[in-house]
Amino acid sequence: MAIDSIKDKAAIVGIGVVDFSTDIGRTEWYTACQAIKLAAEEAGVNIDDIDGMVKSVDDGPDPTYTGKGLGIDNLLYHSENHWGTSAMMNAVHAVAGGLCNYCVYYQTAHRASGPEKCISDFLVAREFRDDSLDMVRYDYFSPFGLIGEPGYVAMMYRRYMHETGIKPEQLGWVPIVASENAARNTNAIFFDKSITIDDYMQSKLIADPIRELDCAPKVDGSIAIVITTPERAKALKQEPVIINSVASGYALEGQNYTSYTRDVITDLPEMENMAKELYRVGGMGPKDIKVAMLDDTFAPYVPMQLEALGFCGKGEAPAFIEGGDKIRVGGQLPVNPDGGEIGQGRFITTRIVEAVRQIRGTSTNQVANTDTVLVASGAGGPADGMICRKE
Amino acid sequence: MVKLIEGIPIMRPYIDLDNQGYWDAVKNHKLVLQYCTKCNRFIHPPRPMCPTCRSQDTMEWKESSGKGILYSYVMFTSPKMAYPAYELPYAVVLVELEEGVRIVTNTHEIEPDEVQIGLPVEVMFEDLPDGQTVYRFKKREA
Amino acid sequence: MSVEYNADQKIPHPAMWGVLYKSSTPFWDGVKEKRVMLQRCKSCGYWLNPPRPMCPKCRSQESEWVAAKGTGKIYSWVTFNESPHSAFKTPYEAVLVELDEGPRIVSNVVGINSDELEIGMPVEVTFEDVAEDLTLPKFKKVG
Amino acid sequence: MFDEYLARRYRTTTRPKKEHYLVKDSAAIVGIGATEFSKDSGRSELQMVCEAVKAAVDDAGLQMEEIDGFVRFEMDYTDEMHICSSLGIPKLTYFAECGWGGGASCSTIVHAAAAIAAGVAECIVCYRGMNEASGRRYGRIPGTPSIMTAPRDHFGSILPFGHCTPPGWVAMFASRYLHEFDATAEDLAWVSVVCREHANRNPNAIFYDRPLTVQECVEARMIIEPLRLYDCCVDTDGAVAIIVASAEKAKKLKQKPAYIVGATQGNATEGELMTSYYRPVISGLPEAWYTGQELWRVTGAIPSDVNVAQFYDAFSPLIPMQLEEYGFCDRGKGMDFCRGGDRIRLGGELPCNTSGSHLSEAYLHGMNLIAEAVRQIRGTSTAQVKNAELSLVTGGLGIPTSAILLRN
Repeated sequence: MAIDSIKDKAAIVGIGVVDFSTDIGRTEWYTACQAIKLAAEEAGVNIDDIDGMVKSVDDGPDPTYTGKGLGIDNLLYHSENHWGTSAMMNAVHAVAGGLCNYCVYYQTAHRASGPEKCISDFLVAREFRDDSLDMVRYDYFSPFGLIGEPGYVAMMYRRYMHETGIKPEQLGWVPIVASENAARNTNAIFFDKSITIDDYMQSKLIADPIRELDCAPKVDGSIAIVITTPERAKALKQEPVIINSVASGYALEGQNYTSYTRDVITDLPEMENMAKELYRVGGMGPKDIKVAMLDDTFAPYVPMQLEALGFCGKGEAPAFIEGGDKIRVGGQLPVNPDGGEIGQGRFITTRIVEAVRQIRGTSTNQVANTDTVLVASGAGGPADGMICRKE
Repeated sequence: MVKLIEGIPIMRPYIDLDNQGYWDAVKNHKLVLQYCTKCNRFIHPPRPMCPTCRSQDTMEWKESSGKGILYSYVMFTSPKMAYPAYELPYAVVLVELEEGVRIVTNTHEIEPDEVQIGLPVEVMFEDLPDGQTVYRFKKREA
Repeated sequence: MSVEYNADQKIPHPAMWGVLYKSSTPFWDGVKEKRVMLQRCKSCGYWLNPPRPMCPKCRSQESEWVAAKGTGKIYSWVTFNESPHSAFKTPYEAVLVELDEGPRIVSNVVGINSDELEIGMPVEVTFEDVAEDLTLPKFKKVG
Repeated sequence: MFDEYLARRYRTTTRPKKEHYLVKDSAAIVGIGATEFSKDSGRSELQMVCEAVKAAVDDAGLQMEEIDGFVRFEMDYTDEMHICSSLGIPKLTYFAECGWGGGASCSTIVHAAAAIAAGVAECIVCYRGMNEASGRRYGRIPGTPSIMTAPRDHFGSILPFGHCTPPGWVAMFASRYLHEFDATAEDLAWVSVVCREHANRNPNAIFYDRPLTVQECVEARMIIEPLRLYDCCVDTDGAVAIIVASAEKAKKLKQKPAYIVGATQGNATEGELMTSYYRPVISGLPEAWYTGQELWRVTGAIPSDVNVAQFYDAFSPLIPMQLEEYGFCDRGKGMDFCRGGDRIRLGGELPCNTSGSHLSEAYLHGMNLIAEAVRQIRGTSTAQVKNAELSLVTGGLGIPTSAILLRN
């Protein structure tokens, strides 16, 4: 009875975006409810008909609490995934497999103003973790001051510079193009004009060789996405965005941002495995992709993803991004026309929202005739991605 | 009936923007409940959206009569499962207020064998030495 | 350069929650005795780095801890100009050292200027008592 | 208020069509593995999980390299990335995690079966490992080494009253249940006694060699009124791994497959972590009712078709409550169903918890119940139900829950 493939079995029918801010002045619970309401209204779905909810573990209140605000009874599917946007995959399985009708994927994170914005001095002990390697790893890093993601990524990027010869003058084009794109996007609050290569070179080396401009800034936001089957989508308000394929990938000896024990630490094998699966399921290849929404939480991952996802050959990425012409709107492969996370702040689901807008043709930085968009997340750890297309 | 053991702090409520009004009132010895003016309905615990009409701006804080009946209770008798700041035994009770919502609380001057489902109770407040205010429920005439 | 610490701040301790994790205890016990201990699969000799309860190659659960020679090469490094933790004075370097036995470990350098650092530079271990209850294996130039 | 509860909003008309439910029969449980169950394992949770996965892979007759997916408990401290690094699993195409403690037990199977039905993976491991007896009880309170990891809003509004542990949270609605249906401690004792009878046949059970009588139950130490010692599950160190594979693959493997007929989740409004006290009626488990309704709808089975059931029993009152919610008896009749034990013991109308379950075998957050349900299908249980065709397992209660129905 099983289906052979999840190809084209689900569609995105609504998006709800609460305006980004560096101090949103509300609780995450509040903005989670707000975003889901916006998404349901946009889609033309009655909130009572929502019967599935998925989210990332770290971002926002869980489905039960969110459902309590929304007054949603009888949720038939709920799931919390850890890595990137891999919750999307569960949403697709749930609607394609007949486990629920309308699944909402929501992400709520107030990273700029602080998610723990507790007014009282609530007494709470730190959670005790058992012997997982994850923690053992930090035991091995923290005493030496290797603390925080920019540092973890910098260790890998130093080696990447050494092995590929990529120069800061080349990598700088990732944040430059991000700033250009963000300047056109009103919800991208970090840039009102494009930066120059000089600005980039003068950006502070916070964890040398990682610069401040290589990192996505913290932001407060809340996004919800409604997913259902293409058949049900027909009766709804928006033009559906078909999910052609969705996949996740893992590779041996993986650790989040710190897979230092692999033979080679400067590629993204998780992303390569994910891409193989993504293209296989969807029956597409890198050449079919019109716009790429790549994980730019840290800039060095952009050239690495271009190679891992097959958009250029091994070792060609530094030249591919240099000057920015190939990755701009109008170029060979426009990357993150919304400004990405560098332009909008650290918020993974922005990529899905922009993918939807590009396909609907409603982006603030529209790429002409976009019919297929690839979304990738989880660079530097377990990866996931999807390809969506016009109906 | 709840007696505190000196030196062990009791846990404080987690207060955020969604429930601040509730706890601010407690500080002033008032029990307030979230109320949706559109649906004319009390809501508890406090939340950022009315689960019936789904508006986020129709809610206000309305003072409760503070009267209710004991709906269920838990008697803590074993140190293994109890919070160490309270002398054993202590009761945690679920009170159904006249407004139709229930709240979790402790009892005040009710003997353990008097703690029974259906007991009429009303709210009282106590300021603790550590500066926080808690609400508890005592017996009342039915 | 070497890492300098702010004296009034506590350096992150490997026993993050007050106890060491079972799998990394032999490593830190070894450090106290000024040795770099590595975990190796007893049946196939594969290095289990970071430590783990089973060999991913042959799936044996029998492992042994052996002392490394303590020499290796710089594999990569990071210079922190903005401190992620109050105990560390900036700038300082965290390095990834590839030991001659093969495994890579994160550490700091002692007496090597940041402009001298380069990938492939040979280094050897030295032990520094950074706090009353904490000794760290760090690396200096060979010779 | 009672009427509102009975008129719960479950509406079959707005659910996906039954024939769209692709999970049905497309996957099977092909391997089960566990460590020993003890009070002090002497090793890390990660190590125990690795042992359990290895045992399950061997049990199924698979190669480790064939594993391509993992589903974990959100509450589990070991993550799939590090298990793979230890086990040498080169590549995964699926990973997911399920929240809400024991409510996740059958959720893991829901996720695995859906992923397999969708064709993204072929062999998925679901696991749980915990040093619950010797290590970090998550039921402990702040100030002691560990805390309950609960969503903070709810946490903050009940803890100041000293209401801080799962037995207490459950006692609040359990005492309401016993009050509303006039049940006595003796009635409740039969649940624990029958589970113990089953454990006494199971050499892997922690209480294998310790018989229990009703008298001992009612005289046992009061933990939190109305829960006495034997009404609470047994704290355990251990790990369990379950392997779900596609039905096609299952045919080629070593064991008789336990086909997944249905796997569903349920979640009701006004829910909290075991403190859903604000609903009109709290003496029931609406999540379980929803889960059951959906399970019967998608599988086409009815309660009387079930030959053997493993009900999640962190506390004994949850069994009579579930008998009602899953439709094995009318509301308020769950206690009658259990009284005397004849209907729920081996040989009875619905043999329940045949391994001794959480109350007497081990408390592994429901995963040991799934293993037992599989053994019943294979015919290898120590309390084997003759010709068991349909085997039911349920997930943790008082929280969003889940259930699966397995068939021969």
